Amino acid sequence: MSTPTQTPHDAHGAEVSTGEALLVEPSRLSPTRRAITTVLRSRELSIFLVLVAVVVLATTKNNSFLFSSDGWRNFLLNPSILVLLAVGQGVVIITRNVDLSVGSVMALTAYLTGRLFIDHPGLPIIAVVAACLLLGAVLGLVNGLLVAYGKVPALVITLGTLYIYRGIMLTWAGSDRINAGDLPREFLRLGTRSVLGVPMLTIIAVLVLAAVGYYLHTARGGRELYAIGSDPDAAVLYGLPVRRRLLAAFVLSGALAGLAGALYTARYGTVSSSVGSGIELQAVAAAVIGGIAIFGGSGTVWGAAIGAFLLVTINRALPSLGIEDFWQRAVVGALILGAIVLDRVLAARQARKLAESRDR
Amino acid sequence: MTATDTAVPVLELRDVSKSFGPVVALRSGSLRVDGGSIHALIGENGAGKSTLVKVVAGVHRRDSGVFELGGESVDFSSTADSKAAGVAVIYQEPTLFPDLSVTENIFMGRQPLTRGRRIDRQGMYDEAERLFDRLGVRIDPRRPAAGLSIADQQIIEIAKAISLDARLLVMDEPTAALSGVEVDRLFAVARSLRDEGRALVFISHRFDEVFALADTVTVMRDGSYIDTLRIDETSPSELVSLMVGRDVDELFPKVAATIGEPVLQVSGLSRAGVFHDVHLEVRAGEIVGLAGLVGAGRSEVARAVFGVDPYDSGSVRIGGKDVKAHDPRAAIRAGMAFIPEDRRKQGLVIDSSVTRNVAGVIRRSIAKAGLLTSSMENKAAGPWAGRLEVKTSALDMNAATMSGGNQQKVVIAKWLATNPALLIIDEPTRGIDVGTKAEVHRLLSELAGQGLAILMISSELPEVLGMADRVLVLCEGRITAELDRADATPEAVMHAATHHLEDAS
Amino acid sequence: GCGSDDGGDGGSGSDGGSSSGGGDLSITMLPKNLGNAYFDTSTDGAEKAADELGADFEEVGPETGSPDAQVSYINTVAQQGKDALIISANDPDALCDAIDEARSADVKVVTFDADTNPDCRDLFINQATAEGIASKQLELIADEIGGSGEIAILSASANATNQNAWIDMMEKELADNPDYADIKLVDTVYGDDEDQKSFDQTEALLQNHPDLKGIISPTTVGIAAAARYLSDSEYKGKVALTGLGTPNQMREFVKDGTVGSFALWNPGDLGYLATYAAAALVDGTISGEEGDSFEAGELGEFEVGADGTVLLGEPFTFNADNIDDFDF
Amino acid sequence: MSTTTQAPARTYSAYSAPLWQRLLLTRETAVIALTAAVILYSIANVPNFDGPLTIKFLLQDIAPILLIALPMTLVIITGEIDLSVASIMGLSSVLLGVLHEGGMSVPAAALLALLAGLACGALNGFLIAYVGLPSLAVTIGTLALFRGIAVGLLGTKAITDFTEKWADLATGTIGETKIPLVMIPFAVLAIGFVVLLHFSTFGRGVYDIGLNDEAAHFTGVDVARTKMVLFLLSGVVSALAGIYFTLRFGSARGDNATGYELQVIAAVLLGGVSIFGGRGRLHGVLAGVVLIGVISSALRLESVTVNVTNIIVGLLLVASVILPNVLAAASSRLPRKAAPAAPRESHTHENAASAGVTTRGSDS
Ligand SMILES: Nc1ncnc2c1ncn2[C@@H]1O[C@H](COP(=O)(O)OP(=O)(O)OP(=O)(O)O)[C@@H](O)[C@H]1O
Ligand SMILES: Nc1ncnc2c1ncn2[C@@H]1O[C@H](COP(=O)(O)OP(=O)(O)OP(=O)(O)O)[C@@H](O)[C@H]1O
Ligand SMILES: [Mg+2]
Ligand SMILES: [Mg+2]
Repeated sequence: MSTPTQTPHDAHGAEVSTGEALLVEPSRLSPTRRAITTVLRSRELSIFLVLVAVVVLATTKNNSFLFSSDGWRNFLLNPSILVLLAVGQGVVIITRNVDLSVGSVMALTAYLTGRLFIDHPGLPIIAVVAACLLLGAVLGLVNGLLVAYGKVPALVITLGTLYIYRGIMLTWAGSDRINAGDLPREFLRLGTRSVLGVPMLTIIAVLVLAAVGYYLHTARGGRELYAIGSDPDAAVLYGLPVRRRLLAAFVLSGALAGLAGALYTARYGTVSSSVGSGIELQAVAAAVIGGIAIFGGSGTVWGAAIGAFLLVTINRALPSLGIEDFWQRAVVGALILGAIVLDRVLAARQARKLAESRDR
Repeated sequence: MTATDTAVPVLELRDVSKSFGPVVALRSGSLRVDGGSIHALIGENGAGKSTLVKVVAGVHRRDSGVFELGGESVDFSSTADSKAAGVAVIYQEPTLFPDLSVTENIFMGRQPLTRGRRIDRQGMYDEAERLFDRLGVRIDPRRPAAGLSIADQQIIEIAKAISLDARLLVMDEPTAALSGVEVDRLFAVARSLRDEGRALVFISHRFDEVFALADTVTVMRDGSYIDTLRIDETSPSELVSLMVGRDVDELFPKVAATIGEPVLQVSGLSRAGVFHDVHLEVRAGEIVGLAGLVGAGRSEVARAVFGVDPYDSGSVRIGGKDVKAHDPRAAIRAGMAFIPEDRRKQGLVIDSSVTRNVAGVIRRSIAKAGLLTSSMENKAAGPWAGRLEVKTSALDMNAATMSGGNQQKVVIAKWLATNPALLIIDEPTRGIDVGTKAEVHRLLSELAGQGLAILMISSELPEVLGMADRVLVLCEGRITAELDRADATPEAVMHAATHHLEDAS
Repeated sequence: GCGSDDGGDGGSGSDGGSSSGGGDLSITMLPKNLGNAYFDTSTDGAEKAADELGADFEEVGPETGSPDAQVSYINTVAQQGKDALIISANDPDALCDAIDEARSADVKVVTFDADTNPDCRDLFINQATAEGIASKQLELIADEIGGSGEIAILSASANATNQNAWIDMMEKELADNPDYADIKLVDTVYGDDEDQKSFDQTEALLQNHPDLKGIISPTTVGIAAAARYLSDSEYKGKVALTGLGTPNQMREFVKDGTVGSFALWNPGDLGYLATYAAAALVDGTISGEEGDSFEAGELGEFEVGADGTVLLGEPFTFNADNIDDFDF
Repeated sequence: MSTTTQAPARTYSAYSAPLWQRLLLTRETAVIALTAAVILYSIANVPNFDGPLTIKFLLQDIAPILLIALPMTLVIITGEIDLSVASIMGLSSVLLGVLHEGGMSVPAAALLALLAGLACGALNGFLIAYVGLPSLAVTIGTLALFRGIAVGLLGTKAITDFTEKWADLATGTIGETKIPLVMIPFAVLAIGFVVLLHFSTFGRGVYDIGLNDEAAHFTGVDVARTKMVLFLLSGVVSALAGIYFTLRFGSARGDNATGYELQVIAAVLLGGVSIFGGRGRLHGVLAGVVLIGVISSALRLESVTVNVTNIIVGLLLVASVILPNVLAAASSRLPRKAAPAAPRESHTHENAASAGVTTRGSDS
């Protein structure tokens, strides 16, 4: 279409651009209406409603599910550790990677917590937690370095470090294990204490969630994580600091798993060889249920956190709903499938709308 | 290289080389671009233009040679470095983030910030709208990049590059996917940038564009610098012979063929939102051109006919027999061959060998009882690759490392091997140099002469007019004109391609 | 002389007996899983016995307690041609093939803590009779809740042989014994001997049975997790807890009043006895027949009972008064 | 300008690298060599490794992984993944047990269990191939779902009373040899899969899909059907492995084979299959499975704890994917003539290389 360039456009003014047929026009919605539709259409809201439904159902069957001091506390407390992991996992998945080693990292730091308290009785709690964060970050850094510089998919690398880190933990621990009696009382109280009816662990998880969620939404670095996950090759061509961002994502995931390990010890008081085994898949599941696309680039950590809440709460609610707890896992599986099928249905509807808008 | 010899050039490359393993992509590339000028870079497929661009952009590091920016020697190790040094690049393949909004795509990594280093979203959207206004397009700045056509993607790339406010703007075939209107707007913007004193490098295989836009032109061949000429002191034929190293006889070697029975009959084909009530017929020995603006839905029609995409209603018949909808295998069995527009993504299994690609469709017929060995494939693929003179050092070479023209030949070879009755070819020469272009055209003509029915989609009007026996024009998914070779003038085609709306209402 | 002629293995068994009489004694211990305080204690006891006997001793085991993981280790013992294997079985039937294979490679197999089918091992060292354990726990819980109210059981896994046997006994005794007429067993849940699962199951129990008065957890992992849960919940002091636990795990909860008393045998003694029994089997002192007797170091003399079972003794009750006398 | 003006006879042999070279310098050869080395080392240095029982136990242990690795290789080559295999094993195990306990004969129950495996594969396949959902997410879901159904059906009980005859079949050996009987169906399946992947048009389609599924679709490969078939195969072979597992241990439990999916995937990746799809060969995968089996067997004989085995398997996995990249990067920094040392680069050989970018011989 090169030689005879008579523009139809010149004759009829800007409105008849060739783009008209193929581009969706700038939206004319007011900012508030746009914000409201965004929220209403969001995946986070729908999953949150499912959560509310589960809680309401379980509570009508059994009042103490929510309305007893323990019921309320457990509703908030139980998901906290998974929330931390899901937030870290969410960030990693947004970059189109995955971190399967979080369960093993958690096991290592949970044991480290106990070990530190046993070997250095006077150590302040904050120092121990910091040590866990640090160890987790270092383990995450190893993952990140291997992924970013080895040019190897994270699934393979973290599957390898899943074995390695747990192997190290078990070798280090030998046949030792940590009992509640080995740990200082205040540390154990951290695991169960509440402030204004909200457990400490939940407060920590929510603070972490808020910080990470805010960063992802409003900081350049956060947006770059999305860009990397959306198309890693384009991100390199674009000149984004891909390696640095990937390292950061894995370090964050590792550090949060480290924190989760310390909090696990505070909450459960004992550290056995099976701490956190299999929890990596739960963290991935929480992220997926919460609307983070498994191939990166979209979703929020808010969704991942709500996903984690839903997973844990469903587990707790099933017995109250009269379903044998053996069926819990089947329900969780059905939930994951439901979530991704729903995503697809919504996406197909959106695509159809785009097609219709072109037909006008 | 006369007028501005004294001033320091914005970009200077001398004897730059770059190899990928055994493949020498660039032997000695040289390029000198002054501020306030538009410099065209031309050369055959695989001449090393894109490689040169990628060296400038910091995607690749040169193996040797001089690379100076504004008189200072530079050595970029990433595209971030080149960006920081004021170089903006539009790559040959669009590089967008599909999940992010169009606006974020433009400003990624350098979003405007407000207090507390927060991203200023509103400011960003406003800025994007201003950019789109300048380019004269209407795109919702909030829509995701996913689902944009290649042309739209290219426009976003251009907006991105312009917004960088760079002193050097390099565009690697930005117009390959654009229609005349959009090309014009792009050129207007490019000229205004030049007038602001910036330097532009423009790569294209279309000479009319080169002559319309550029001030100087550098020719490359086989990875080496050949010559630099002022545009007003040269002619297309001179450039062609410099590029090819010989004279190209005829660009559209159309030979008359006897037109036979109808091979393809499409009637009432519709798909909501894409195309409506399409009727068309292609006869043996006939080349039917399908023209239209970008986004008119030509590719979609072709894809639906071949069964890659579904359609809502209508029928497709080959040799009088209905072909099952949405089933490429049925189409192949019926004798259709389809060369899609995006050869890297659709035409080739790009990371596979030439052999595997060429034998890709015919493997079912060369297999014995469904069983197949590599030597059977080699035996079948070798002659076809040879016949099209695919320039590769080995048949088991990865198709990914070949230049665009050679890749296109592999795709053609793979489909000719099926011995089809109908060939649908979408943008047969997109991004292909003149030399190879003429070869492709001669081949199409020859095939039609042998009785093959050909449906050819092209955005290059000269190509359509030069090759087709009959031209169908598509506008917004509807056929708005059917013109015989004699009636098919540029004006008639353009009218049909753009004036559908008024005619209908 | 070795008069072994136990059915199945016949000739090959007696050949083995005579040949291994002279050389070094090599014993492998295979607990349900590693990193479990209970088994660590029994391994310590076994090691002590092995030292006294001058035997080669080794502990191996899987990370998690599943039968298929144990099979690999049993196979390895067969390959290595060890003299004896001491094992706590994760499944009564699933291990039999592998054990048979080991026995046909002249390995004597002694089970302890959790038995397999009697016909696939040589000897089982029983920590206490099921009746003894069951009635002990009922006695303790009845005491704590004042003889009436709802109780529940938090067990290990649903196919844990010994736990199931005890639970059966408890159910029977609850039904039959008029002293327990007012006690109602409302639920049995399984924590799979995992801390977190047991912890969460405790929570579920309390939530689903608001009138619950007491919990019996006949497994050391379960009772510790349940105690942890109770100790800082609103139920502390209201819901009684007893079962089988180790003093080190439970000390804190006994002292803070969460748990009044609990029972256990000494797992160290269990390992010690199993090792002596294995040695006696290898050197032919016993063949596993009912009535055979052997000397078990500082524990004295033991006699093989019905079904090739050796009984360690009665369970012991730990409470605030005596708990500081123990360290395991 | 051009340096090479060749007017070559365009036959295939003029283009191709010698066959031996292409066969030898591959990732698969490296894995096989490493496996052989570890076996030889173990025979020489690990006490009792050369004993008569080793081969039997080794093969029995790795049999389920060998079996599942066959379809898993094809699935991963198409660029998908199936994390639900171990759960399907668990489900088929439970079904076998429950049906047998309900009075059905073992073969009839096994047949139904296989059908259930097929159904599981069909669910995966439908969602992935026809609905177009990402397999990683789908099979994480079905991993939980299938395991959940298994555990739900049987709780944490176990069913153990299987007829001796059938249990013996699972643990028996071929005649006087120490080769377990299960190797016979495995060998049949392995040959079938090798032919399917490497010597059939279907297999070519599998590779094409992994490299570029859109192009494969445009070339007439039925992408959806191919994926569906692979997930069906994966489901039914996993069920078969579950039945073997159940009969071998004589115990049907909901939690049978938990975590096997990661072992299978580790072995497949170790064997040289690219997680991105499009690359990998079956003999490498089988060597990968054997390698992991031999290492754990040898370490167990040395009484090394399973933790160390896990660390070694993890390190091997990481090293096996990192090393080729590191070698390639290192060799690209060397002067170019020395380049094709890395296995990855074995496709291009020196003669072809020197030709570089050729011009058409038009001026000659
Ligand atoms: N990453 C790579 N690895 C190996 N070879 C490459 C690579 N990139 C380019 N080449 C080779 O380098 C040569 C020059 O390619 P380049 O893309 O620069 O050509 P071009 O002039 O841009 O061609 P076109 O007009 O078709 O875009 C080609 O032969 C190509 O096969
Ligand atoms: N990836 C896509 N997603 C959604 N819609 C698309 C996509 N690509 C194209 N379309 C829409 O389909 C219609 C036809 O597109 P297309 O640009 O392929 O037409 P065409 O006539 O073949 O143009 P050309 O081949 O020159 O690019 C347009 O309305 C366009 O907006
Ligand atoms: Mg190019
Ligand atoms: Mg098109």
